[in-house]
Amino acid sequence: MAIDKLTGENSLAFIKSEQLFDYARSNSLWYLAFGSACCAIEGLMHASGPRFDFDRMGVFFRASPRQADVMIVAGTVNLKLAETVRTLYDQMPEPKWVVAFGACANTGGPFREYPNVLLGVDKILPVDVYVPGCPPRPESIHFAFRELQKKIRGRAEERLEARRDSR
Amino acid sequence: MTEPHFTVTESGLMTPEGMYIPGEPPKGIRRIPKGVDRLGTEHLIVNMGPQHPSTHGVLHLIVELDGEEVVTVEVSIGFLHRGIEKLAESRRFDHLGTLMDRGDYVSVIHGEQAVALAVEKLMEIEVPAKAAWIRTLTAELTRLASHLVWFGTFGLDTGAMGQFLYAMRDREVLLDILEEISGQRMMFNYVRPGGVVADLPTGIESRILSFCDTFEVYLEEHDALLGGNEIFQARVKGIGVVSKETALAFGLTGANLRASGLGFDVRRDRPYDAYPELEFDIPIGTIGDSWDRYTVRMEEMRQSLRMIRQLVGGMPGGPFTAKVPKVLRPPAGEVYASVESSRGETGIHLFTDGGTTPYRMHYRAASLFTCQLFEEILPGHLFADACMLLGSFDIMLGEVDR
Amino acid sequence: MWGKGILNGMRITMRNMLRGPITVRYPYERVTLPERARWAVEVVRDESGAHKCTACMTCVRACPDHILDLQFTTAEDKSKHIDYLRYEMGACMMCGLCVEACPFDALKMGQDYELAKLTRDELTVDLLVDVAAAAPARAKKASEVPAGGTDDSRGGGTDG
Amino acid sequence: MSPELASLLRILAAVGLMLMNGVILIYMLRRVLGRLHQRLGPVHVGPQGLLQTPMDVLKLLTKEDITPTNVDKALYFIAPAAVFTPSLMAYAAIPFSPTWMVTDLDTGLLYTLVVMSLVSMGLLMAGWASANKWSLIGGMRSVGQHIAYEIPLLLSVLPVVMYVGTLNLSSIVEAQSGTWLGILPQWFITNPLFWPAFIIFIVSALIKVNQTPFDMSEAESELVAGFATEYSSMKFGLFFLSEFSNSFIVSALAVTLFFGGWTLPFVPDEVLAPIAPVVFMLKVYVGIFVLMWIRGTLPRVRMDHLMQFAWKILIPAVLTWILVFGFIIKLFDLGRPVG
Repeated sequence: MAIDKLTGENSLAFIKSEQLFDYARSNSLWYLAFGSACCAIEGLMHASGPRFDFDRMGVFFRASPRQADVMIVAGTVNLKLAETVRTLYDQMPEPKWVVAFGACANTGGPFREYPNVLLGVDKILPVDVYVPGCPPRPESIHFAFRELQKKIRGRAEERLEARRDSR
Repeated sequence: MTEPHFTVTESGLMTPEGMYIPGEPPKGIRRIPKGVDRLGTEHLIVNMGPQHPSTHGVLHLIVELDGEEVVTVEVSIGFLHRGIEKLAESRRFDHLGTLMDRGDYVSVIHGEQAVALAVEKLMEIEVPAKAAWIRTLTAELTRLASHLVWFGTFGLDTGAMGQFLYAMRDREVLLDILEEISGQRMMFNYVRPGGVVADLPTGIESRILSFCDTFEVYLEEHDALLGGNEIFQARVKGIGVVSKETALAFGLTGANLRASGLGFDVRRDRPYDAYPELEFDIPIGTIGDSWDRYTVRMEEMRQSLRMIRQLVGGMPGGPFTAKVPKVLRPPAGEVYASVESSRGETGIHLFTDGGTTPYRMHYRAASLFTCQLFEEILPGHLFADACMLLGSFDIMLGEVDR
Repeated sequence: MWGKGILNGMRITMRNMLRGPITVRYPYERVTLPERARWAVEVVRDESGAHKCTACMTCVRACPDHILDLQFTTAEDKSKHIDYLRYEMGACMMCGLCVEACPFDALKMGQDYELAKLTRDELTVDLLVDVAAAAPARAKKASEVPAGGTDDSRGGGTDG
Repeated sequence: MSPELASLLRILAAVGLMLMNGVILIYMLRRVLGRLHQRLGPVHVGPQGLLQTPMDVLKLLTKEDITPTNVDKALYFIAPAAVFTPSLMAYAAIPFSPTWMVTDLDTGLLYTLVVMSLVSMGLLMAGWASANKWSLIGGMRSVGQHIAYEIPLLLSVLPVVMYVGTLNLSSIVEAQSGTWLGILPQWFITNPLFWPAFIIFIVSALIKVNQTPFDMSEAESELVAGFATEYSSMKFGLFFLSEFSNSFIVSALAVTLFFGGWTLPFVPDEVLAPIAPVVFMLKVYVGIFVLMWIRGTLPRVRMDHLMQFAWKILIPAVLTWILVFGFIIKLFDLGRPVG
């Protein structure tokens, strides 16, 4: 019992180490280089280009989903592609996050009246951050990643909060 | 592994298409039966894409490999089909540009220009000189931006990260200029039937000219960095030769056609907007290998720079748009208008019934024709070369699937 | 000679290195957007916070994606009362056609590109709700939640 | 201190050095590549982004470790260790200073080269066990290139061995102390007789470290991530670390064999003795910078070009050169055997 208090899931040591790991995770978000349409040029190519340099924030691309933490869904996802997108998401190791980049990934965008287009990628994946725009600026995806970092770091805060409340 | 689709009989291999004779392709099909070749090794079938770094989007290639050699290729498209042609039937004529922007999403102005030209032809609108010149200027700037994407990803395909990032650096300046002119970095929605949305902002001319001066230096650096590299030359020379006959048979246009030695360019042969008044050369390749496609595109960038200088220098005055009604209502009929986009001839075939929306719109996209070529060209090359070949043809999946 | 091009390439990369980085350190530095930049649609307001929308429906009809939704009720004295002007930011392609169409200049394209949202509901906004007026209420709500350690809006704890 | 304890401490120091090196080199690579491409590289995490790689390592450690369904479980598990261990073992014979080394092997040069060649076995294991076609092609390619370039790499160091008559790395370094006629440092690189050997050594060593232009085995644009495609979490991290450790070893070997190791010209021994490890590390890091510079510039070579270059040009060339070199030092009696 005593040891449980020190190392259990709600112990301070556990939450504090989780906090450290969350800090590490939020600062090393490797994204999966998978863009389907227009947004890939802005969100993946220009955002990692020299002007907006994603690498500054510790974000760089991996071609294999096994090594990625974040999936940026940049571009239209239609019914044929949806299966692939879902497979790629399933292949990523936990913990993983999804950023829906651009109008098409958010809601289907300009093409949502066409029956073949998926009405937002959140129909098949749990999306963490939505970035409106068609396509958004490279800064928009940087801003979205900062929001995502805040969200990741906030998890431990919430647990500390809950722990304080339970006393 | 799927079931082999052949049976072994005493006289050899029986395929559904007939007897397999070693050394010759089976009758009626090009595919060599799976699992059989002269070495007796099993063929490897790899699915390249839709998520693959060198397919530049969501192209899916089913590649059969014998060791590292490509035996057959099956191109599977449609992962980005989003119904641009169908949706166009419910869009007003001056709103068609927003759809065309997202068709070929790297050479954006050309799609808008094609739609505008088609509608103008139908309604017999006379475009003011200034509007035509502004359109041509933005079109050439876009061509540079698009070729830079090709250059960067081509570099990335060969494994050189530097070229890609340097190309992005130069593209940033271009996109800044285009953003200042039109309001967005990529989807400009700037060209409309009758002219353009807004006049050029003040002071943009000097920015364009200073960009031309710096980019001229950078372009030569790019050429020396990638084209001057012996490793790169060894990899592209003599690879992926597209003969004149093949190029014509598959309906190639643009730089891919010109690399094969056929000098067709919409800008010169069916001139539109301000092109008749400009001086420019059309580079032509010799044998149509990857190296020719590379040099032709690099030379096109230099010609674009030359044109941009002429366009900025000789910009006429006057209104930037013709007098057009608020809601366009072209007479019933059909019309075809084409422009030279960065990938070849981009054409718009409009059928109208007198309403405010098209009855049917057909979008002739150059990349779709290039895509068909892969099944013909890739077999016989090494897998590494196949990846580079995809890069050298410069396809854009938004245009292929629409 | 074989290898000359390679050495020349090395020279070029070194020259580029000496040119220095061109990076904009985004959260700390910003690119100034041109005047014509088009981001999310906003409603033009005068000093008192009043908007100019007359519910003429032109923008709703002009939008190629049908993302604007305007509902109004006509009172007995024929005056229009606008219920809402709903705008699906998440589907907007920011083409500016509604702003061009508006005969009363009641709409404009905003210049704020930091539009990332954490939930899908936030992607649909009512343009006519005055954000400035609603701000105090929101600030009050935020003050009830204790501030997080590394959680400040532009730049985390150890950014340098 | 008992000799066993001392050697244990040395081994621990080598392990620590290797891990530190990997972490520092990844950071350095990202900064150097960033600068080469007119970017910044990681700057926001910690002062000047120094905490970036520790964060990456922490993250990789806490990632989910996926074992795909169809993999050969034993091999899949061993492969990262089989890649990581040889590159760790290779640290054993590197002389950081006259006294700083794990062990002063008489066959140090041979040992280092042999141990480094074990890496390719691990890569093949990874490629085969992953049950992924990209991995398989990557593993095959890596074995092909490693076997082809083992031979010129071994042969290219022979002139040095013939000259000094020993395989002991610290003796090779000692043979390079002093100056030629009081002007040039007496490093082998300043002697034109060693230039052909040096060029061949550098080319084959570049191939050993799996870096652009010779990164066919993990060619990102062709094979997704090559042999490491199916690896996640710290298993992938081990591949990553060992790659950088290899580049350190290769650079250290080049410095030892051709750039005089920890020696400096015109510096008396008593001054040099305390700063020798620093001098050595500085030289090695300059070498690594050149590797990164090459990495940021060149496109990738094609596999068959590479193999033809090895078997048709490099091996005949190095054999011829050994013959010519042997005649020259015999005829003019140039050899300076030590010990």
